[in-house]
Amino acid sequence: MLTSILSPMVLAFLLGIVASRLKSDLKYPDSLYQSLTLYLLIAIGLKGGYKLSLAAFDEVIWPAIAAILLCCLIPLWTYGVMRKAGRFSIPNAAALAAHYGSVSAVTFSAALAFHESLGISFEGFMPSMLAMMEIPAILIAISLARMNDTSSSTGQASVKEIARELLAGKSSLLLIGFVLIGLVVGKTGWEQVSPLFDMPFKGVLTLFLLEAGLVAGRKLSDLRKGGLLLIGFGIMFPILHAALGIWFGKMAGLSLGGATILGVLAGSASYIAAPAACRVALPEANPSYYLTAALAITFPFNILIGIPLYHEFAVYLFN
Amino acid sequence: MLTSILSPMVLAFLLGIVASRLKSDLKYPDSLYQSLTLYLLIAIGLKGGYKLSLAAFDEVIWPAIAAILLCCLIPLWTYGVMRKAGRFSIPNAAALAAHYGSVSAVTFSAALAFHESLGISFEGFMPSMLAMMEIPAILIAISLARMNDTSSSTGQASVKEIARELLAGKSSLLLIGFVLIGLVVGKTGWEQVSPLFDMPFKGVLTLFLLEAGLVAGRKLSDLRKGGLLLIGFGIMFPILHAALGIWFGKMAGLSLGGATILGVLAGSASYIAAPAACRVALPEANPSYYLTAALAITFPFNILIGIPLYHEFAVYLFN
Amino acid sequence: MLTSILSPMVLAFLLGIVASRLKSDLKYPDSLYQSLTLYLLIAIGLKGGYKLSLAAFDEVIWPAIAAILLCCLIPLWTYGVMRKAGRFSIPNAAALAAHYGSVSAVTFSAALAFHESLGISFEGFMPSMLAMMEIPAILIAISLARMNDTSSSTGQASVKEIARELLAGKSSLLLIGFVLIGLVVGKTGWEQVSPLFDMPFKGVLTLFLLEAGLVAGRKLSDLRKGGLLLIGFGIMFPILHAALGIWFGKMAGLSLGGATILGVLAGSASYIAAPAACRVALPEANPSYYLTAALAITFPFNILIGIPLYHEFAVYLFN
Amino acid sequence: MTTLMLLTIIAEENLAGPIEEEIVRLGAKGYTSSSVSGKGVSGIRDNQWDGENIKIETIVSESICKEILSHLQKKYFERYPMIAFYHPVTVIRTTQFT
Amino acid sequence: MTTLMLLTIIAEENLAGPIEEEIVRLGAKGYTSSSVSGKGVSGIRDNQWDGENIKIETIVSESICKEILSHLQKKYFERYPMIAFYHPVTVIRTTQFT
Amino acid sequence: MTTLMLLTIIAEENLAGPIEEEIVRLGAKGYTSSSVSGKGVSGIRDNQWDGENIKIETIVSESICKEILSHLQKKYFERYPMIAFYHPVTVIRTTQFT
Ligand SMILES: Nc1ncnc2c1ncn2[C@@H]1O[C@H](COP(=O)(O)O)[C@@H](O)[C@H]1O
Ligand SMILES: Nc1ncnc2c1ncn2[C@@H]1O[C@H](COP(=O)(O)O)[C@@H](O)[C@H]1O
Ligand SMILES: Nc1ncnc2c1ncn2[C@@H]1O[C@H](COP(=O)(O)O)[C@@H](O)[C@H]1O
Ligand code: NA
Ligand code: NA
Ligand code: NA
Repeated sequence: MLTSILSPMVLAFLLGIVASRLKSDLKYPDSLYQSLTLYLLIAIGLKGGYKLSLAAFDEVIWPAIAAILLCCLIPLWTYGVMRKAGRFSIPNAAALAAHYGSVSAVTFSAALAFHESLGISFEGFMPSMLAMMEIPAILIAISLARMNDTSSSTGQASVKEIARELLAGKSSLLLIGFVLIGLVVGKTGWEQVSPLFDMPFKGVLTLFLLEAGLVAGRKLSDLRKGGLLLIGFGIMFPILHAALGIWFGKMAGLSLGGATILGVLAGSASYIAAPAACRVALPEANPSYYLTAALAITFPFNILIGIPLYHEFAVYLFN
Repeated sequence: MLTSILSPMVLAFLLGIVASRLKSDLKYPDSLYQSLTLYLLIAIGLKGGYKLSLAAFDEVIWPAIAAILLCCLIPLWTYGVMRKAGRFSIPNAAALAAHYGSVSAVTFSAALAFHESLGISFEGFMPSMLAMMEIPAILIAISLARMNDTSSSTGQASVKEIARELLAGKSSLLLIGFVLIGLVVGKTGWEQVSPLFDMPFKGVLTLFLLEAGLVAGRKLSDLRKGGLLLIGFGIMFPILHAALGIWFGKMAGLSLGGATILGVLAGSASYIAAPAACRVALPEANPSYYLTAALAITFPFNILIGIPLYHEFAVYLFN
Repeated sequence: MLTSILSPMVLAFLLGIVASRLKSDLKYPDSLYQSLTLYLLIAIGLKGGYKLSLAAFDEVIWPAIAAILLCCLIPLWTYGVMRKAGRFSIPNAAALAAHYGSVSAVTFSAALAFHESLGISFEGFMPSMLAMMEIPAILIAISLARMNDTSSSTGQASVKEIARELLAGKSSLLLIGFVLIGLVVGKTGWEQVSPLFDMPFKGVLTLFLLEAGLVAGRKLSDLRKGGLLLIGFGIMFPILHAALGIWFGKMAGLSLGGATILGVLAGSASYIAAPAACRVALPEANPSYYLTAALAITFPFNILIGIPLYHEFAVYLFN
Repeated sequence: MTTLMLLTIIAEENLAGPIEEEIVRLGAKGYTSSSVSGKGVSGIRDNQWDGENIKIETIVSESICKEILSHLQKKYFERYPMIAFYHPVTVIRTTQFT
Repeated sequence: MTTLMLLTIIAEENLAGPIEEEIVRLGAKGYTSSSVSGKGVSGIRDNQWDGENIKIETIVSESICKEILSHLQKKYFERYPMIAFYHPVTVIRTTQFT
Repeated sequence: MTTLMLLTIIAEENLAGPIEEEIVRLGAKGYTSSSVSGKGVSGIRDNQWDGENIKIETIVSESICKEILSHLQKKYFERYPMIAFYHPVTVIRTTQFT
């Protein structure tokens, strides 16, 4: 267990938090951040597609249905809870629903690394679940805001327009595009590019997490604004969603490892696609809420405590 | 044959075109584009130089003469045809001649990958041909414009000045510089850096081609401006030049693979060195012509159809 | 010997100098430079920490004391000599003391590569010496300037503030942080990230040295301003400091290789942490002096002549 | 030499595409854009997570300047982090701008 | 529409943090920053080794503008590579700036 | 405090070197440059393939401003994608600029 927490990835994230608390001048150039993001999305997509090409259709179909169900239900219930229990405004509740309904590619990768280092096998096609789960929840959350907010002025983009934008948006385009490419190129193709997209993957993840830690560290100061409520939600939601995800995964016939990873996906909160979409479609929502919750609470919780916890839960459920 | 088209490189190019037609917000930061270019030029140069160090002088000399001849003849005849048949203005005809006379490092790399995946051997020193063929045609084309355009005002850079600038220009400097470094360092040196410059090469090429596809996709809208004529030239020239290149290659004693690659070089159009040179030396030339022709017509044609076609032609010629 | 000079790293540095003398337009985007720096610091730190985790405490303690001693003594004496013999102003003398007292990660890496290519073994924990030696000399030099410059106006940062800033500064934070991470993660952790941080290391160093050469080449024009004196100091100091370092290293029980590398550290001049610190804390110091000395004189001297020379001296001392 | 207005718009980076399109539609002959970071009433905007800003500058006649401003005010000002301001500049060739 | 001052400061990049903090402390409601390179009396500043510059722009009232300038002059001007200048601009919503 | 001219030149990025050299030769004491993208009569310039733009700003006296402009007009304006404009700004220390 400790080996997984004491991985270079997790420690780099902690170092990033420390650096930002020390007010270090360490800063990634924007284009490095963007390049790392491109790399991770392409690498996850390609490997997922390649592994998917090795799987049989009826192995994949039930997990896929489970994944889609999860990311349609989570934003609905999250929105409701945030409005009622959290007393958040419509845009804020919708933005939080978008973040918790969507998924985090980096948390996902940390879960893969966790399983690999403990030697627990899982279905190779899981990255294609990640690709499917990124967009729907964001669309649903934005539609919820549109339907409930009658005061909203003219000139707003229609949900259809937003759907088009999200699907053509860089993260889903890269994920879906490279899953397809991975599917098509087969073993020969995969081996041509795996020295770039597979072998150094965990190293790149380490670099990315250092930067994530830097931003999360800065967001810690915003925790007060959100208050205890936000901290509570930011820990409770991932636990509930992960449990749900593991249960769905088991029902869909996934292995112990696969179900845990589906749980991690359900329990993770997006911070690449969702914040960008919310800035444009829900500009009235306050980034101090959704970014702080997703990046400074849920993300470290999942990385440090969540993943091992979900694994324990899965072991319990599968026995 | 299909394996070569269905490579991650080619598919990434197509994905880039699709993304740009969908008006995706996918965009490479400028510095990533520049870094990828630096990497490709250094990697091609180093490997070419290292392989050249393993070759005997009289193996190399005739192919080198053939390469130089090709890139002196092509701009002359291209310029003439563009002026007469194409009715292009002097600067436009010269810019097109510069692009088609010079060579494309990425098309070259795609040809190498094609041969490797089909298991066809070729001379290892071919990258040094690439290095030799990049500059001369650009100089010749610019001189043609200078000689024919008597109206040109004072204050223009002299051809000599431009020659100096092109030779000190980043692409030829890196190519020539690293061919020399590769020549000198030998096996020990090469093995120190091959984990960066050799193994991930095709992966980096995939990244570069995704970006090339994004730009080519945008240029497709300019196709109309150039009209059918430009499309015709953009397909006819590479076929003719490639056939000529393969024939020259055979005469110079190259193997089937080597001759095909020389053909690909002859048939390819530059889009790193030539556009930059033309923007400065031939600012009156219209980028919608030369960039569209080189990047949106000739480049995809070569990648998708040209390379396999030239291979067939070479097989025919060598039997 | 020649193999070490004819390495891709050293030749890339020379190519950079040539390119800048030819006024080439070759230029690294800022963010590539920053990314390469990040990479080198992280990679050096991680590997050093991992290797340190394999070493016994009493193996390390004496070399560590030797290293700290060296970087406290060097700035004191360098400052004195620069003031007296060099007649430099207080800020200039202090800035030069900061640069020569601190260390160069790239010179260090070149020394490692030299030893590896000659098959000479050295202590794996040497990178942790690098991490320890980066900051103290800069602090001492800045304090010297503060103590001696009574005219300095109000509003200046206190030395304590500067100490905090330097320790939280990106280079020491990354070096120290990743030494600790390397210490903790052990073999499993190290192997997860070594495909990114170990295997391509020399290739990345080659890229970095090309850029260093570009800047060094431009600084060569400033040599005249500094004059013969600066050239003399820029060669004499590294030789003296390296000899001292090798001697200290031998006394501390290091092997031939380890002592040589400690000598190289002592003899090297910083050009990542020190220039940035001096620009802020000693703005009256003239970069044409300290950058020219460190980058255009001492650095190439160490890379081309120094390292082999120090090796010879160590062989002599150890027999 | 004529005097025209240099209108500067600083806004959420994701609005770059639409705003550029709209100012051209409203009569601007060109524009110049660059990435900037900043801070304002809606907080800090200096990293890719919180989002950064785009600065769009366009040289236009005073009347087009006002039209663009009133368009921006209606469509974006209330909802997005954004500022706009203008001042007169002297240009050489008027033909390039109007 | 009101007229305020657009104050531009170009300085050594490492001073970005302190200067941004100080202009806000002196009354600016926001600022916009970008990386620039340049050349001046203290030489060329166009690479990471010699250091580059930051350009900080802030829209403020004339009185705050002068206060910021006198602060910068006291604290930095003599010692660091740096320039500052200002000119009037017309803004739409005064409330965002003062 | 004195009033000088802030001259802004936006041009094809490859002209940065020559233009910077020439404005210094014509009397500018310094300049500040940054990478920008844009669109004008010669089309879009927002990627490395089509080329991008450089924005060069220099603070000079009115007479030097006019000299630089007439030089640019003769040497570059007809042939290259390029614009230039200027407006007065107030600076603190005149010595740094003239
Ligand atoms: N007073 C100001 N001076 C300069 N730039 C400003 C100012 N206020 C806001 N900005 C810029 O406009 C962006 C959006 O402003 P706001 O809507 O106030 O958050 C900020 O991120 C800054 O880049
Ligand atoms: N006359 C000028 N016009 C525009 N920018 C200038 C001028 N002088 C100096 N600068 C900028 O201010 C920075 C510092 O100037 P200096 O203190 O003169 O070295 C330079 O690196 C330039 O970016
Ligand atoms: N009206 C304008 N406003 C602002 N920038 C412009 C304008 N027109 C042109 N530019 C800039 O100047 C560059 C060259 O303009 P042009 O020569 O018109 O293509 C463009 O790429 C823009 O960056
Ligand atoms: Na989720
Ligand atoms: Na060609
Ligand atoms: Na030293």
